[in-house]
Amino acid sequence: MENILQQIGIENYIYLSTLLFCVGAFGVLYRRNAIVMFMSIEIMLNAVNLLLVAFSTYHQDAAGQVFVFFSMAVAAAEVAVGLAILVAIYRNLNNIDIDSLKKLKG
Amino acid sequence: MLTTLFYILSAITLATAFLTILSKNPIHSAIYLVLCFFSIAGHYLMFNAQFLAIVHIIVYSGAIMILMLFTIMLMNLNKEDEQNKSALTRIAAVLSFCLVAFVLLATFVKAQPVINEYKVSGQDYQSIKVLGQVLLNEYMVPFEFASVLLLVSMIGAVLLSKKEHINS
Amino acid sequence: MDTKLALLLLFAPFIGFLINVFTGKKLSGNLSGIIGTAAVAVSFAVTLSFFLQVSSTKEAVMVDLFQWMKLANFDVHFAFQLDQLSLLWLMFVTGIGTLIHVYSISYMHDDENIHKFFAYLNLFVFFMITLVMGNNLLIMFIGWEGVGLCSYLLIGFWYKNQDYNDAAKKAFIMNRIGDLGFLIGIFIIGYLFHSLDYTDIRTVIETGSHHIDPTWLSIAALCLFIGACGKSAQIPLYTWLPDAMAGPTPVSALIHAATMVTAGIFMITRLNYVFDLAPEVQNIIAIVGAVTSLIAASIGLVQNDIKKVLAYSTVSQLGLMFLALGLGAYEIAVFHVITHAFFKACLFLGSGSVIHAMHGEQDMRYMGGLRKVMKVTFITFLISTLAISGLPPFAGFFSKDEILMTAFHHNKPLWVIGSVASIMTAFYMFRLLYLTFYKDFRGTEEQKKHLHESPGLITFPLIVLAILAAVGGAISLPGNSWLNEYLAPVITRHAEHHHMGTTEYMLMAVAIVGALIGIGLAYAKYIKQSAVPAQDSEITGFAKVLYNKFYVDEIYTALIVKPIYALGSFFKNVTEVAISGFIFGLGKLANVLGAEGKTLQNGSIGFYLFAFVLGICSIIVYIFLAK
Amino acid sequence: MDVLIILITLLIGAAATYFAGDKLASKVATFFSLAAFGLTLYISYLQSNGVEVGFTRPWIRVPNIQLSFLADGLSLTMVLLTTALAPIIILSTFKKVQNKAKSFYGLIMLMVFAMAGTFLSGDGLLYYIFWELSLIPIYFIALIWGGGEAEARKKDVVKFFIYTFAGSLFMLVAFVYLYQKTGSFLNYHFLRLHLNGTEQFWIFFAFFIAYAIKIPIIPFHTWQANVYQKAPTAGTMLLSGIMLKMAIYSIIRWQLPIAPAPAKEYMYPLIALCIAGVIYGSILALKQQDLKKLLAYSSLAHVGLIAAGVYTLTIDGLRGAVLQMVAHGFVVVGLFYAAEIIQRRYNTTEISEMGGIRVQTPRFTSMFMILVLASVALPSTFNFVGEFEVLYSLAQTNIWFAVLGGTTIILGAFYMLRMFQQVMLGEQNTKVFADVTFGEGFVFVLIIGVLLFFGLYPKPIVNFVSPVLENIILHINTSN
Repeated sequence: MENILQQIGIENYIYLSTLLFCVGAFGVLYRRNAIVMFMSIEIMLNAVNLLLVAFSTYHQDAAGQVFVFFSMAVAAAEVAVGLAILVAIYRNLNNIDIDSLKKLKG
Repeated sequence: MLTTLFYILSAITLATAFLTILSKNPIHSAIYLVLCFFSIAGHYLMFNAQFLAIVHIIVYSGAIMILMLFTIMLMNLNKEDEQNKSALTRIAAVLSFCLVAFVLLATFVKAQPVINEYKVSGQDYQSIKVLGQVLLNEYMVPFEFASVLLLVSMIGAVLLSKKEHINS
Repeated sequence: MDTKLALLLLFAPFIGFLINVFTGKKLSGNLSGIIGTAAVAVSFAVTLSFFLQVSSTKEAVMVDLFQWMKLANFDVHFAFQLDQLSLLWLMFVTGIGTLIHVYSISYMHDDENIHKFFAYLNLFVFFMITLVMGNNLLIMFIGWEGVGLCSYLLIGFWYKNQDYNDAAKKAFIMNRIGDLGFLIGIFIIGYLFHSLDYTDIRTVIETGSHHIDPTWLSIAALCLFIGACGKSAQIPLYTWLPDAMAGPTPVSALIHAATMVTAGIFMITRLNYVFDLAPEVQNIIAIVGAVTSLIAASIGLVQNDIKKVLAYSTVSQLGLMFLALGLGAYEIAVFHVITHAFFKACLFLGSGSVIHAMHGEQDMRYMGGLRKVMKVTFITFLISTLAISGLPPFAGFFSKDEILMTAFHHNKPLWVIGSVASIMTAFYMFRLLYLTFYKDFRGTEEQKKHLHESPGLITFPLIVLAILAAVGGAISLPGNSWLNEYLAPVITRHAEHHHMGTTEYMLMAVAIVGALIGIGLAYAKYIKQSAVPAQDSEITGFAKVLYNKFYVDEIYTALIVKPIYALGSFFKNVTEVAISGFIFGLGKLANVLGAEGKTLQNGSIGFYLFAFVLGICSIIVYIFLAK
Repeated sequence: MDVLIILITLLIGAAATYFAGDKLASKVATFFSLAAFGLTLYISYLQSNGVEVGFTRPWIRVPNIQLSFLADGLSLTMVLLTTALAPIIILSTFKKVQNKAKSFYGLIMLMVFAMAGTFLSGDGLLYYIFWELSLIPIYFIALIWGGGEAEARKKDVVKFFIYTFAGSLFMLVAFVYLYQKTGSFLNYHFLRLHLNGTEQFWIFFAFFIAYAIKIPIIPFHTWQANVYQKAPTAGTMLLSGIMLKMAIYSIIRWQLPIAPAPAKEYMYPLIALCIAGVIYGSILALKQQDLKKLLAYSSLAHVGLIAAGVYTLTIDGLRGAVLQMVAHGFVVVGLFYAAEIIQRRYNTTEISEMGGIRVQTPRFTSMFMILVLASVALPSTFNFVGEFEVLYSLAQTNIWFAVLGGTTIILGAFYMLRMFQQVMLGEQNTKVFADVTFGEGFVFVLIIGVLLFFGLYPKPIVNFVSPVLENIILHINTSN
């Protein structure tokens, strides 16, 4: 079984996931819509997942992929709760613009 | 051939990720994100991690994104009515993006990682069978915790989205 | 037996003080006066018996009571010593003290606080006895500060007048400046000799049992001399004494003429073996004494307050005594102390008698012609004036002449200064006499009607003192000095015996002629020309400088008191504010930081996310890139 | 019988005072404070006859804190001072209507308890607990029963509390460090420790900050004058009479033996700082318009001299400081009591509004005068004995220290006599001033009696404290 990394090189995956991660971070900072921010977070999570898989292959070890499963589980849980919170907020405020959520101040 | 495929997939991944963020309509964002996830699944396939790719598509595209779409529709957000952030914030966001990218890449470059020769052990390490064994032997406890986490989040989600009757 | 008697000598005045303090209000004025007088008289009687005993046995009486202080290298005991020197001092302290107590019974008769007056006087005598009797420097210091306290209490006796209180305060504080010097001197002595007992110090010096650093010894002597300057009103600490005349006249006579102010001379004589080892300090003492004598005499020339003249005269005479001390002629200084005590006490009491008759008027410009109504006062005053002016055969002549003679043999310029001061003394004393007792009365008619001779209780001490002033010189006649022999055991190095040759007789003649010149000038001006000193505003030229006492008080105020107050204002308004501002500024800073930090927590998730990203970047940079 | 009984008596006294109710509180407090004084005397008597009255028992295993009470001459002298002043302070508040009397007297007793505990503790943490405990009652006493405007008072008292508390935390840090090294908080374990120069330096200055604020040494004194002025007189007496002695005692007991090297190395700057405080306080006292503030600054000057004596590291300096502490405790209580009496009658502490009191009050004047004279250290008063030894120790260190420190006898006389003149002398005041009552006079006579007796016969105290101080000096000199 051939290893795809022999052809592409792990560094390319690192660059890719770094960029993807940055795009996710950018999205979080750029948008006001809470749902889109959620999506950006998913992008960041996926960037990490991708890198985990790449290293799993690099080391020829299953542990990396197992971590991805856990990461997915966490992501799923997070989305479920997060969306529930958003729905609750929406019910009260009638929008989910994070700039209007300023109650949490000292 | 594979290299080309990698670049194409990477381009799609990054482009859709950007489009997710930049498109004004949340529905469009969601759709771009689904595309993004599919391309990532493509990467997984290139690693020969078929099971992971399938799970990825099922969980992300199938479950998470559908959930999001439902939420969007529930909230009636399928309009392009989101006000933009102030110009200053957006510039700051772009700058932060550049900064994070620069810092991370610079770190990687500066670290000068010694990349060993890519080995091929020949062992099976990513079939469903092996993964299942690893998951349920070595990672038994975290696995159980993950299940508890999911259960808790389910309960939490249900409770949170229940209508409150304080006022009535 | 000796111990009990010594304690009786010491505590009799103290018991008098206690009686007058606690029961004085219920006693009549006369009774408290009698108690006070009796207390001192008892001391005098005991002193007399000791005096006779010690004169014959030539053995000092030592009394050791108990340990007082304990220091690393020596202990200090409550211990007393009655030797020739202390007994001599006690004789005139208690003797003149008794006379002045008698005088005060009549003089203070009308005062509402007479019992307090006697209480303070008794307390003063008690402390004076402590000062003289102590067998170490620290006991002397108790008395030293104690007499200063009594001086404070008595100067400010009429406490309703804040000027008098100021004078009292000034006296106390100036004395304390000297006391600090004294204390430092005690420290060095203690450090050098490992003891403060006179006998121990003397033994160490005489046997040379351990090495004494001469530099430190000189510094110690200088510090002790500063102490003496404060108590005995020498330059630069003399200005309190003229102001101290605010007190009742008997106080001026007892404390500020006869006894307390001679404490400095007593101390130096007591420690003569220490001062003998510090010739530089002796020079300083001689010069300070001579200069003080001259300056005080020159100020005395133009003063119009009868007591002020006497006060400056006291300073001047004390200066002469210090001159003698500085020349190493301790016996002569003691001799002058004694004669001075007689005639100066007499003069003060006489002026008190005059003031009594004048109903409190002290300005000589409003007196005159009193000789006709106050015969006894006049005659005693005249005898004392002759004595202080240095005319034979009165007491002052012998003592003053001895001082000048010693000065002539050691240091001619000092002799010149001393002689000039003596001529001035003769002048201003006769000026005083003429203005007060001669010519016609210049006061109001009201005062004239009430002029009267003072009662017997006042004139009796005057007569006794005048007799002493007349014949007191007999204790140390030139060539045949009882005093020198008597004091021989306590003084280690004796003044060389002046052979009475031609030079000596010449010097005597010069002194007499000088005194006569001074008297003649006064006679010419105040009897022949009938001059009366000008009013304050009309005084001009150098006389004005003299009249204003060389502006020394003003200079001290400008140089010392004002800067201290200015420093106080500076500390209060600048330093205190700055320090508390800084300290409490730290507290305020925390407040401000909190208030500012609070606004960072503005609730905007976007802002938090930015902060978060930047924070992560910083951490990564710090961990991975900063090296 | 051991020293614990003193503390127990005081603690029970505090509780009993509180539960006795407003009417009986003052009497119960007097009774218990007198009882404590009697017990202290008895225990001191036992101690001087060689009976071991201190003890060390295990208390808390982790961290290792022991119930350790040192009862040597030094501690017992300070406890004697505390328990002797306590009844005097309580007596001084009689005749004055107190609201919430039970809390007032209860807090006083609690504070006396804490201060006695501080003097007796032989375990660092126990000591620290007592040290901080003493701060709490005085905070409430000053806050609730103080004078002046409520807002300003609150501000000053809170400042005082935070300031001194913050200083003490440095001390706690030092203790924790020492605990790390020894595994125990016991005083004699600390003494056996061999610390290097740097460690000693930091420990010394951690202690120094705590003590310099409490004493106070300039420039840490800014809390003092305001609190003295605003606290009720009983509180001021507790503060100036006893509490600041805690700090000087602690220097002798804890700071110097644990970290002697910096004390030797920085001896000159430390003494210079203390003496600067003497002159600074004296000159500031000259400018004060408020009687209590004047006394506060005079106190600053005096404790500066005491601290200077301690830092000379000579037996004379330490002994003089201890004697001076006791003497100053009595004098300052007496002086504040005089200020309190004037304040009760004239309802002010402004010096400019006084004057001409002497005409009306011969007895009060005499007593006040004696206290003033004691405060300026006239020989034959107790203060002179202490001041002489302290100045002598300074002279041994450097003659100029003695000269500069000695200016206190000039400046002290200056401001005290000036104050006395302005307050007491002059023409009769139009306002009536009743002479002291029997009770008031009794308090004065007690204080003056102590001052004169020990001024002439200080031997009992000297003999009681000297062995301890000699040991401490020996320890300092033998450690490198």
